[in-house]
Amino acid sequence: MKTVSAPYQFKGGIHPDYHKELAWKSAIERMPNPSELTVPMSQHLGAPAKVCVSPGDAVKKGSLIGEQNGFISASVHAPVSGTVKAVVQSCSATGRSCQAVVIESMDDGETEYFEPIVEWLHTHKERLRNRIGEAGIAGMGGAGFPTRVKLSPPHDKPIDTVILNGAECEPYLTSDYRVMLEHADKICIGAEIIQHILGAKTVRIAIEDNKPDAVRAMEKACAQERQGIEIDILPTGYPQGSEKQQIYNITGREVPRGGLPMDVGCVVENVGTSLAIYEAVVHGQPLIERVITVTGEAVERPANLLVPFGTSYRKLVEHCGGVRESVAKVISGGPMMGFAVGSLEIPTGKTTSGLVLLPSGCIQQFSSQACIGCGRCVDACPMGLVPSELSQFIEADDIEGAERIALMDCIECGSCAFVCPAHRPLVQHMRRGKTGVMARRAAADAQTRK
Amino acid sequence: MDSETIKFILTPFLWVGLTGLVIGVSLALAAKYMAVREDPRIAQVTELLPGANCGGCGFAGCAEYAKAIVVDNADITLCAPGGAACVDSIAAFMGVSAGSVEKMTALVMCCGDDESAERRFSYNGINDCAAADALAGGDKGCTYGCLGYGSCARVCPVNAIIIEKGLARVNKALCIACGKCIAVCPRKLIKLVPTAAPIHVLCNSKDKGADVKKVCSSGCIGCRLCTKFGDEGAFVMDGFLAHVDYSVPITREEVIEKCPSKCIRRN
Amino acid sequence: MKPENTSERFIVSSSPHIHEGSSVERIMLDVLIALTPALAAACYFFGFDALRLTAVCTATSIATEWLCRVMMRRNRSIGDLSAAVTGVLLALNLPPSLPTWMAVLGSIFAIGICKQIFGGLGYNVFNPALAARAFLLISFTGMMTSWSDSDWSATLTLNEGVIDIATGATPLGAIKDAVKAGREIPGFTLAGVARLFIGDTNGCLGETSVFALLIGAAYLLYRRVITWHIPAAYTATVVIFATVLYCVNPQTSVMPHIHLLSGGLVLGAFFMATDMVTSPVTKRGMLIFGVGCGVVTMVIRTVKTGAYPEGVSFAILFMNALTPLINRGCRNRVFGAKS
Amino acid sequence: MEYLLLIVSAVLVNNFVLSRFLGICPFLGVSKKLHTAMGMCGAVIFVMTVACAVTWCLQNFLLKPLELEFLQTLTFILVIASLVQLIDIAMKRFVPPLHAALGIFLPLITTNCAVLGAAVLNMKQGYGFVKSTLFGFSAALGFALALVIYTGLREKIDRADPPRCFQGVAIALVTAGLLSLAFMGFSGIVK
Repeated sequence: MKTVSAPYQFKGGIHPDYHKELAWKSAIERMPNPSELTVPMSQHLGAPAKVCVSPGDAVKKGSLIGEQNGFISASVHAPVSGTVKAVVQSCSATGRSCQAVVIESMDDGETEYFEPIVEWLHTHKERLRNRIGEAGIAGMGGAGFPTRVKLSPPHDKPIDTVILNGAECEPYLTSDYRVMLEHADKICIGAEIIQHILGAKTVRIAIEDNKPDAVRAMEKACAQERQGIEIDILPTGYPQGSEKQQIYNITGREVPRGGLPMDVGCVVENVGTSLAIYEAVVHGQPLIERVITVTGEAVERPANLLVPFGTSYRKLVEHCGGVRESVAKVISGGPMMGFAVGSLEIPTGKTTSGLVLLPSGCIQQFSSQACIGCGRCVDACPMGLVPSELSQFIEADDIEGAERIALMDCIECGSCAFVCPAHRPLVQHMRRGKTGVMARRAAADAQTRK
Repeated sequence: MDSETIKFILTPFLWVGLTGLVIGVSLALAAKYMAVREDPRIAQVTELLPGANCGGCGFAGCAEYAKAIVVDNADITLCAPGGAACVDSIAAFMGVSAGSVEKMTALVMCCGDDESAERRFSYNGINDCAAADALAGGDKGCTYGCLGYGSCARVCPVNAIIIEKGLARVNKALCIACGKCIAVCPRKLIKLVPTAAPIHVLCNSKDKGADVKKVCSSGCIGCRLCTKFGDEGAFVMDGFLAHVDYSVPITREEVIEKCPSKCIRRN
Repeated sequence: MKPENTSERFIVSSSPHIHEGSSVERIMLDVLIALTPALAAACYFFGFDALRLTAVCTATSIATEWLCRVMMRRNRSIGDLSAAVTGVLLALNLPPSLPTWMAVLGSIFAIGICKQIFGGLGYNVFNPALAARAFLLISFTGMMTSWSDSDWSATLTLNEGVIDIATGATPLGAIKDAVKAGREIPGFTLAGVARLFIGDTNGCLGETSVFALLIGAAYLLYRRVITWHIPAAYTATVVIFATVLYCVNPQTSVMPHIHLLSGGLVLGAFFMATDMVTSPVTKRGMLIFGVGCGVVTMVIRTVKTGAYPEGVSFAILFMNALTPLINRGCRNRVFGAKS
Repeated sequence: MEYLLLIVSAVLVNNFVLSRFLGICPFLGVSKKLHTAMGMCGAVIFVMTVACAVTWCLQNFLLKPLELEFLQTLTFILVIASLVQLIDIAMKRFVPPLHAALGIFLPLITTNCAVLGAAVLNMKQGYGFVKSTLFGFSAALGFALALVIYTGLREKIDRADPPRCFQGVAIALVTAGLLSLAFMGFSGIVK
C-alpha cells in the first residue's frame, strides 16, 4: 500500500465553493423507518424492475419485490418489513414516472438476506457476480449503472486497474466522505472483492486533497491488506470525480471518444458501491439503504443519514429539522449534476447521494442572454469541447452541426454553465441537442432496418 | 452604300457569326460525345424551376435543387422566386399530393391555461417545450396538458399558432395542416381535425376525474355526460377521456353547456 | 424564461444549480473601471474636449441602445453596460477636436448599425466602436486626422537639424509623411519616448497615454476579464515585424519601441482586440488572431503608399471578420480523440 | 516584385467584391455554407484564370488585327459563356469527382460579372499575356478570400437574432458593407 499524488491532471475544470463544512462533521446516523415507504422500481439505469408482489403480501426486510428485467436492469428489495399496501405510479427525481411498491412498515426486526459468502476469495467469480446482481447493486455515484454488468467485461477487454472513486467533487455532498471515514475497512474489502472478480492487478483509491482525514482512514484500513492497493490524492477541483477525467489523472490513459473505461483496462466504482458490495457478499444484505447527505443553507440541521430506499424527501427534510428560510431550490444529488425537483413527495433511491436545499441567494438563475463569446466555457470544459458554439448550433436547431463538433462527447458536468457570465443554460442545450441526435439516430436505424 | 461601309458592317457580323458557329458546333459535338446519362426527371424539374439560379433555396442553383428534389426528396416548397405556381407544377410532376380531400386543421387538445391549470413549480430554462418537459416532467401540474413554451408556434411556417396565457392556440384561418407542430409537441396533444367540425373535447388527460380536478379546473373528468346529452355516437369514451368522433354529424350543441368542466368547446 | 418564485413553488432548472457569480454586467463594469485611467489621462492632456466627447458618445450610445430595444420590442439591455463601454471606447478613439455632431453620428452607427441590427450584444460580428471609428475615418477623413497642437515634435531629432513637420500631426503621421516624401525619418530623443509613454502627444483621446492604458490593462488581467493571449501575440508580432524592418532598412523605418508606444496599439491590443464577442474563443485562436492583427497593423503602417498612417482599427476589424473562421479552425482537441 | 504587387492589389486592395463590387450575386448566393463556398471559390479561380487567358488571345489575335475592339463585350460574353459550358461538359466526362465538387457552380459563373470584369479590366490596363492570366487568377483569389471570410460571418449571423425586418438578405448586406469597411484599411497600399 502506498499513497501518491495523481501523476496527471486533465485540462479544464472549475473550482466552486464547496460548502462541505455544513455536513462533514455530522456522523452517519440511521434514519428511523418511516411508517410508509414508496419503493420505485426504477432506481437504476436501464429497464425498470418487474413488480413481483401484490397488495396484501407480507414482506420482510430484504425480500425481493422487483425482479431484474433484462440484462441492463437491477432487482429491488424491501427496505423494511411490513405489508405491501399498493402498487402505484410514482415520480422519480428526473420526472420520469415508474411503478412503485408502497410498503406499510412494521418493525419486527426480521430479515430475509442472502447467505453470507465469507470465503469470497475462494469463491467462483461468477457466483460473486450473481450475488452482486441479485442484491440489486447499481452504481451509487449518481448514474446508477447496474454493477453486475460493469463487472462483466467482455473477454477481449482485460481490466488491469480498479479505481475506487472517493473524490466526491460535487460541492455540498459529504456522504462518500463520511462513508470513507466510518467504513474504511469495509470499503477496502469491497474493493478487493471487485479486484478479485475482475482479476485486476491494482486498486487505486482516488480521494481529493481536501479530505485528508478520509485519506488517513483509508490508509489505516488498507495498511494491513495486501499489495496492489494505492491511494491517489487528487488536487481538489471539479470534475475530479468524473470517470474519464479520473482515469486520465491516475493512469494517464484517455478513454477513447464514444468508448468506455474498460477500453483502457479500467473500471471505476464509487466507494459507496464498494461498501454495498461488501455488505452483499460478506453479510448477504441486498442493497436496501444508503447514506444520503441532507444539506444546504436552507436546511436547519445538515446531516448524513442512512436511509432506507423509498423514504420520501419530505421525511428526510423533516428529520433534519425542516427548512430554515424560504427554500428556492431542492436538488436531488449534488448541485453540479443533480436534478432540481418540483416537490418533496419523491422517494429516495439507489442513486440519491444527497438532498441539497438552497435559498434563492445561492442558486444559479439562467437567462436567455446571447453568448458573448468570452470563451470561459471553452477553458472550463474538461472534454475539450466548445460549449458556446455547441449551444448556438442547438439554439439554431442545427443538430447535425452540433454533432459534427462533438456534441455527443459532452459529459454534462456543468462546468461551462457554472462559469458562463451570460448565465446561459448550456447543459440544458446540450441535453436537448443530444435528445435530437438520439432521435435522429433511432430514425436512421429504423430506416436501415426497413 | 460604298464597299467600305459594307465591309465595316459585314466584317463584325461575319466574325462574330463565325465565332458563334465554331463555338456552337464544338459545344454540340462536346455535348454529343461527352454526354453523361442522368435521371431525365432532373432536367424536367429544372425546366419547371424559374432558372434564376439565385441559390435562395440553399442549393447551388436551380439544377442542383432539381436534383435534390428528384434524388433526395427535398422539400419542394423552397423556391421563393417560383412561388406557389412553381410548387404546384413540381407537385404535379413529382406526383406529390398537394391537398387532401377534406380540409383539416391542427387543434391543441388542451384548454388548461394559466387560470384553470396550475403549475407545480417555476421553470427556469430554455424556451422549448421538449426541454421543459424533460425537466422533472414539465412544470404543468397536468402531465398531459400544454406547457405553453411555444415550440409549436416557432415551427409553424405560417405563424398560425399563438401562445396565450401559457396555452397554445391555432388560428384556424391560417393553418395549412402541415403537421409540423404535431411532430414537435412533446406531449402529442396537437391533432389534425376536420376544419368543419363544430365542437371538440379540448382535453388530453387520461387520468381519473379526481386526479384531473386536482391540477386543472377545465379538464375532462370522464363523467360521460356528453355521451348522454350529445348526438348518438358523437362522443366516445377512451378510459376517463371523452373525444369526438368526427364522422358523426353534430346537431345538439347543448352538450357544451352540460359539460361540468367546460372542456367541450367550439373552435 | 423569467424565474420567479412567488408562491411556495420551487424553482426547477437544468443542472448546474450553482454559479461562480460572474456576469456580463460585472465584466462591462470592469472594462469601464479599467478605462478610467486612460480617461483621466485624456482629460489631463486634452482638457474639456475629452470630457465633451466621452459624455456625448456615452450618452448617445446608451440612448441609441435604448431606442433600438424599444423599437425592436425586446427586453431593455442598457443595464448590461455594454452600450456605455462602446460609447467610452469610441470616444477614446476620436481626435479631441472632432465636432460633437460627428461623435453623435459615430455612436449611432456603432450601436444602431454595428450592434443592434444584428440582435444586440453577442450577435455583432464587428467591434462596434472600431467599426464606427473606421466609418468616421472614411467619411470625414479631414476632421478625423486633424490634431490639436501639441509641441511634441520638438523632441524629435533630425540630423540636418531642421524640424520640418507640420504641426498637428501624430508621430505615426509624421513618420509616414516623411517616408512618403522620401525625407529622413525623424529620430526620437529619450524625452520624446518618455512623452509618448506618458501620453503628452498628438493622437486620439485614449490612445496616447500608454502608461494609463497599461494600468487599466493590468486591472483587466487581474480581474481575468481578458487573458494575455491576444495582447501578447499582437504586440509581439508588431515588435518582431518592426525589428526585422529596422534591421533590413534602418533609413526608412523607426525603432520597434516607437511602434509600440505610438498610435493606438496599446489601446487596440488590450481593449479593442480583446472584445469578447468579436475575438476567438480558444487560446490557440486568440494567438492567431493577435498575430494577424499585428501583421495587418504593420502592413498598413509601414507600406509607403498606404493611405493611413495608423492601421490598428482596420487590422482589428479585418481580424474580426476572420474570427468565425478562426473559431472554426481552432477548436481544442476533444478528450479521447486520436491525435 | 511587380507580379507580387499585382497579386496583393487584386486580392486585398482592389478586391473585386469589396471594393469593385463585382460578383455580388454568387457572393450573396453561395455564402451560406463553407463547403459550397469553397467549391465556388475553386470554380471561380479556375474559370477566371482560363477566361482571362482566352480573352487576351481573342483580343490580341482577333479583335485588334481586325479593329473590332468595339465588339469586345459581346464576344467576351459569348466566349466566356461557351467556355464555361465546354469546361462543364468536359469535366463531367473526364474528371467526374472534380465536376462533382466544382461542376455545379460552373453554370452560375456564366453570369458572374466578375469574370467579364476581369477580362475587360485586363484589356483596359493593357497587360501582357502572363500578366493578364495572373491578374485573372489573383482577382479570383481575392473573390475567394472575400467569399470565404464572408461565409464565416454569414454562418455566425445566421444564428444571430436580428429584428424581423432585417432578417435574411438585409442583414447579410449590412454585414457585407461592414466587411467592405474593414477592407478599406488596405486602400492605397498598392496603386
